[in-house]
Amino acid sequence: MNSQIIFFILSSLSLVSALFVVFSKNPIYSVMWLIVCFISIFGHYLMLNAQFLAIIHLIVYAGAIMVLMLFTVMLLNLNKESEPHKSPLPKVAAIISGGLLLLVLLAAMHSGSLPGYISPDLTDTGYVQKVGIKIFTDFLLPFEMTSILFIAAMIGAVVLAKKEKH
Amino acid sequence: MTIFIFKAVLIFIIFLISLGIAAYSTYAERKVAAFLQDRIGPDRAGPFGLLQPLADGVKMFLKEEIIPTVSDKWLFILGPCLFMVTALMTSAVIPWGMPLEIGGKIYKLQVADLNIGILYILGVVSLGVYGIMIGGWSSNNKFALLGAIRASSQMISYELAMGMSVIAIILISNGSLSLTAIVESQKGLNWNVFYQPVAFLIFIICAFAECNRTPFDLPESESELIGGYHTEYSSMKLGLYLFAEYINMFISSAVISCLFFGGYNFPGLDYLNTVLPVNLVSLISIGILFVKIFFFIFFFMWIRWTIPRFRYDQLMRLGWQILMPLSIINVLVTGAVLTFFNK
Amino acid sequence: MEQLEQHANPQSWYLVLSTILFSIGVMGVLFRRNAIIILMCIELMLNSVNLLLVSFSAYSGNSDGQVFVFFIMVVAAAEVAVGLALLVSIYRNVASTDIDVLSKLKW
Amino acid sequence: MTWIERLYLPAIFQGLSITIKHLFKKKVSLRYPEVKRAFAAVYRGMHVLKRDEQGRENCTACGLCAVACPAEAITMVAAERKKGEENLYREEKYAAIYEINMLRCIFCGLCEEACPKDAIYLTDRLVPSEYSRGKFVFGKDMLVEAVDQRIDISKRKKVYEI
Amino acid sequence: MDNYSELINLMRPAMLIPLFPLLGFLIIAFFGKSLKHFSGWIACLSILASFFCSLYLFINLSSNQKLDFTVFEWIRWGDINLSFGLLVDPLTIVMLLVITGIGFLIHVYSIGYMHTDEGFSRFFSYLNLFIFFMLILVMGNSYLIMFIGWEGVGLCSYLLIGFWFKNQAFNNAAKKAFIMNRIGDLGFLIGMFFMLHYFGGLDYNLVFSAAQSHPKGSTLLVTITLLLFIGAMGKSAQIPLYTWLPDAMAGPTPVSALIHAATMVTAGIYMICRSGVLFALAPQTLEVVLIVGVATSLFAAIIGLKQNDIKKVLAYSTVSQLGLMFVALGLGAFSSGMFHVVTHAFFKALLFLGAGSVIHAMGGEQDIRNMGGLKKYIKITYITFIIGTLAISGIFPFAGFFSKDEILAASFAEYKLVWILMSFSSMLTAFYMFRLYFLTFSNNFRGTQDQQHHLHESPATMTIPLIVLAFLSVIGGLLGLPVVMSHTHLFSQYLEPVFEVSKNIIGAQHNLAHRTEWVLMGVATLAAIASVFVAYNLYISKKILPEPDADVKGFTKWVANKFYVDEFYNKVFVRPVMVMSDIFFVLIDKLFIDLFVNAVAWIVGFTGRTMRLVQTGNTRFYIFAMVIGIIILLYCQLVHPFLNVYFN
Repeated sequence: MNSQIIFFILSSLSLVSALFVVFSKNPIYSVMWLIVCFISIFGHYLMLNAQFLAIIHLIVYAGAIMVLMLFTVMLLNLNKESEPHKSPLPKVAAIISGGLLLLVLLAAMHSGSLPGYISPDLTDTGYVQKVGIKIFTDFLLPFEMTSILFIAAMIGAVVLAKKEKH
Repeated sequence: MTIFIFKAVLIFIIFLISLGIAAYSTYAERKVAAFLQDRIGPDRAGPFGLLQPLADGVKMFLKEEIIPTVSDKWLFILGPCLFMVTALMTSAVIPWGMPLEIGGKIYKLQVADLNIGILYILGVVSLGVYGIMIGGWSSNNKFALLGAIRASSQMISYELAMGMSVIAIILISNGSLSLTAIVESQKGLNWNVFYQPVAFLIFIICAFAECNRTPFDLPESESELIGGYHTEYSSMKLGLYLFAEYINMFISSAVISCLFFGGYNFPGLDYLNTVLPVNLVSLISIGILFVKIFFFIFFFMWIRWTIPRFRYDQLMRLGWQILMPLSIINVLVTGAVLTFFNK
Repeated sequence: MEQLEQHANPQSWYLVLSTILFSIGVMGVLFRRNAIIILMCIELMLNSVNLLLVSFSAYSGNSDGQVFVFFIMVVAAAEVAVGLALLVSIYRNVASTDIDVLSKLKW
Repeated sequence: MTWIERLYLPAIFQGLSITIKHLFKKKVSLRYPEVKRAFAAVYRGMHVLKRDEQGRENCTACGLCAVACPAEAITMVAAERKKGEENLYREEKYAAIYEINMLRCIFCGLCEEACPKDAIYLTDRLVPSEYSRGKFVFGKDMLVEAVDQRIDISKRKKVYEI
Repeated sequence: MDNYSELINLMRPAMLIPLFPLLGFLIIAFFGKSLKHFSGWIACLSILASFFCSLYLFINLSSNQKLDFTVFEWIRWGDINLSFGLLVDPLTIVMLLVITGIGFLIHVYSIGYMHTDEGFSRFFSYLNLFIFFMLILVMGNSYLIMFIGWEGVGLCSYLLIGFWFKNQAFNNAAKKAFIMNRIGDLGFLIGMFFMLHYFGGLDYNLVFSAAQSHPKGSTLLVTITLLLFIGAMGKSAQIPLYTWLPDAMAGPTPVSALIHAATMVTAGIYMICRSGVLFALAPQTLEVVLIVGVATSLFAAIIGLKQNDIKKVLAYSTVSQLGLMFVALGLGAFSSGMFHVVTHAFFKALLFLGAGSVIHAMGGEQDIRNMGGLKKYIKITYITFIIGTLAISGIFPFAGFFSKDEILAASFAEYKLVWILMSFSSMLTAFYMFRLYFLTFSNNFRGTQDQQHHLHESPATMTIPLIVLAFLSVIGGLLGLPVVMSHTHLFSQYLEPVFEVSKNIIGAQHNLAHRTEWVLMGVATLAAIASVFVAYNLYISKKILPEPDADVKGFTKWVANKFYVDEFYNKVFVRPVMVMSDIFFVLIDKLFIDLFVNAVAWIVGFTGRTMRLVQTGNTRFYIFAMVIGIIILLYCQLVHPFLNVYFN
């Protein structure tokens, strides 16, 4: 029962914070709520015994990506939505289509064979050794590719963000 | 259930010790500064001024609580809280000593023995940026924002080299990420610092930067930015910021002791283990760890009152162009040496 | 956290949770006009997928799913770095991150 | 710079050794209220307006001190001595109001030099601290020495006599 | 496979052989700009390393062993499995030694020759690439790998002929070589398809064992071998595909020496030797080879008589010698053919390099009418050149004598007529070579004052390879002393295991009596000396000079203009194709295809113009459309059971 309670607390936290990400007026608040959401997902990962991934998630998302987001929002000074009021039609359409997608996906799951009450196989799947061995044997090539992707992205970001000299 | 009670008590004690050490660090800082400058330092409140932290605390509490009207109130309050929380959270994975034996049961002196202990520390440290950024931004003050941005970019930059230097340590301590395992692998005088001096150097430099201590205290450099990110803060919220910095210093000293100086290990521990009762040995080991921690706290202060502050570009160059490559080379060399000589 | 107790949450809960998170992300992309928030909503969607993969990995006792998540994180980080750099340079030109303003895609 | 010097580490260790040496040096601090540092003979502190042996004020409001003052800190209003005030003022003219703005005063001692009547002296007393700026304009109540509490200025006089 | 582990140890050096030039190529290609003249030495070193590896293999691999292994799996579909594998046997080793050895010498020579050229490192990168492909060609263990090298050397040849790409004529020569080779390659390729289809693979082992199950002379085998021979004709410049080789002299002289004399053009010979089993099973094809070889040899020799460009003479002599080699192959004397390949590589490389040295001394002048009397000025070149000339003329005891004699003896044993024709061809060769030699080195200098002033001996990097090659040209024949002179024929004994199967298929060869052989040798030597004497009489005693191009008349004009073969090809092949393409352009392209294409374009344009209205430029609209699309798709695919049927 304990784990169910934790699950519901974490899930409601992540859902509520995700909603706040979308509906907060102030971008800074959106960023903060997204961080909360990520931390709740961190909790989910721990629940699923993926400790290594949980920490990596924390370091990468909360520690790096969101700092970058916050940084940009602060630098661009987007503290208030200074956009003029526009027609609410797109927003209504957004909500409707989001809801439709949810319905379709849930319906698809329902019609398909959902994994039922399988008890989780809480072995050492999430341990560093296991994941590391996977990465450096079966997934070595993708791993190297991602490193290339990464360096390309880094160079690209530097080039893009650098001020052009006139 | 007793394990939970024990853990709760342990957490509480660590909390108190952290606060206490942070409080006395402020006192020690002033004392050390004074001594290094041929002065005496605070000595009025209590014998040798030992009650000075208390007086400072009281003063902080009694100061007027100011929240700027143009600031974002919630974030303004959230900032110091976050900073304090992240500072305290790090202490969860540090092994404080040999296990205690109470009522025939063995209790580890560690809140949580995660098998990813070091990563946990890095992760929590990376969260520490938020406290500073939020506080600095929500103050709605140019100096505070500049301080916050400096702090965040500095912390992100140095975190990388820090992580890389830790990898070398993981390599030589049987590939375990758990702090207990790392400490256990340094029995006797088999300390990592002797095998990994370069990693130690990188780590300690990065620790200075992560704690925003001189010579890396650009985020709060009073001569340029008044107070940096906490320019607008006053009263106990300022107190929290200052306090949390000292807690950070304490924790990073503890981490350095555990990673590089054998934690609670000292030569002769095994011998004592055979002669003395378990709990006494445990207490001695705790004492040893704290001696090391105090040395590093002193070292932090010593450095602060010796070396002047970097310029911002120098800081970035040091982080990216020197420490980063150096730590990567260190990892490569360590790996190569391990591969060629251990097989 | 030393050893999590065996829990019996059905995996369908994770499926539903990540589906809802994904839908919220999609809705956010459509709802907001600020490009940074759109980026954030994309991150949200990626994370819902990550959660799903991790749950599959945990329930099937195979680490592959976690490796995928690892790669997704790399891609996400790269995406954010480039995306934000783009946004900053766009902001320099048009002083806005409103994607309705960015109609230069029109020929 | 050589390669070793470029590392900066030797320099850092050198700096650290210097500071650690100071840890063990004799401290120079004094515990102030209990232990005080002796003033120099020529220390120029708060002013005093002197009286003569019979308790009469020396000042005749000639205004030379105000003229000499580079910071223009001294203002005075002269008045004529009335009958029956001979025991108060030494000569026919005296300063009815004599004010020194202590925030402007630079304690240069020119007023002392300018005074022909040995009326004003700078002493080794410290200017007391106040809470408002207005209170730093010291009037005669603060400056003139009390009859029963003469302030010893012999050291300074001696200096001039040489 | 007697000593398995020992062979395993040889795999690594075998793999290293092609890798060194590749490495050299990559280094020079990427860092050539910064390496400057250092790149020449890198190129040399890489070839030298390959040479030593080849030597190592030569020493460690006895002649009845062979190394055949797969480096990596490459293509696999169905039952067909094409892997990248290497084969090292005596035949390969002979080629390897020739390629890397002579290649190294020519690399060294090039350092001196190309010293002032602005494309110095580009040149060496091409050379290294060429060596790499050539090594792949000879080391492959299947026709596919050979074809990779085959095409690769073709590419390098193209690049190097057009090395001075600012000159349009040179570019045209390069294109001509490339296209001519393509015609041959098409034959090769189709042959490969046949093999793939009927034998189920391209590995030599597989093909040869499969071919032996077919009857001797069956249509299939004849077809395949003819197609392969077309490929060989293209690469080895045989009639009718020979015209590219003289034009290929547009490239730098070391290229002519390496590619168009010593190595690449012998690829055709190598290929036929390698597929000896196939050819032996198709006697009809061997006859075709013989006829083509004889015709080419004679034809090119006749043209060579009247050429005045020093390199053109050598080029036609190369064609002629290649024809001689094909004659050997056509007679089924594979090892004799290979022997001539080796000796020819020595002396022809020497002659080309000597010609290069002459051109170098003359400051770029190539017309022998403007030379003369050079022996006073360039001693080393002169001496080495005369050695080369003697060798090619087949005068005892130089290298050419032995190899030529072997082929002549073989032809005498089989067809007397061929023997007569080939002897005549040899005489012609001796004649025009001495003509070249006399006109170039004897008498007085006929060039301008400037040129005379400029005359100088080449640097050591150029002369040392000349000396080494001259030495080889002298002693090269000792590799294959005929049986009449010594106990064993070293060369053919070494190669014997390779050609064992094909020998058995062809059947017993006619063996000549020793006396007959001595007589044949005597006749050949006398004939050669007679032609030398005629040449001496004409060009030294009578001091006849070739007349200027305008004064040439009659049959000589035909010869001087190479029998108008190029013009003939232009008229017969190129012109009709052009006319046809004009007709097709007007009739089919303009009327039919354009209409169709334009209609499609218009429809696309119309749709585009219409659809453009959807392109609002508003990012949010796009995202919205995308999401809606996804919803619909998911609905159809996953949820709606009725639509599900149709989508699946």
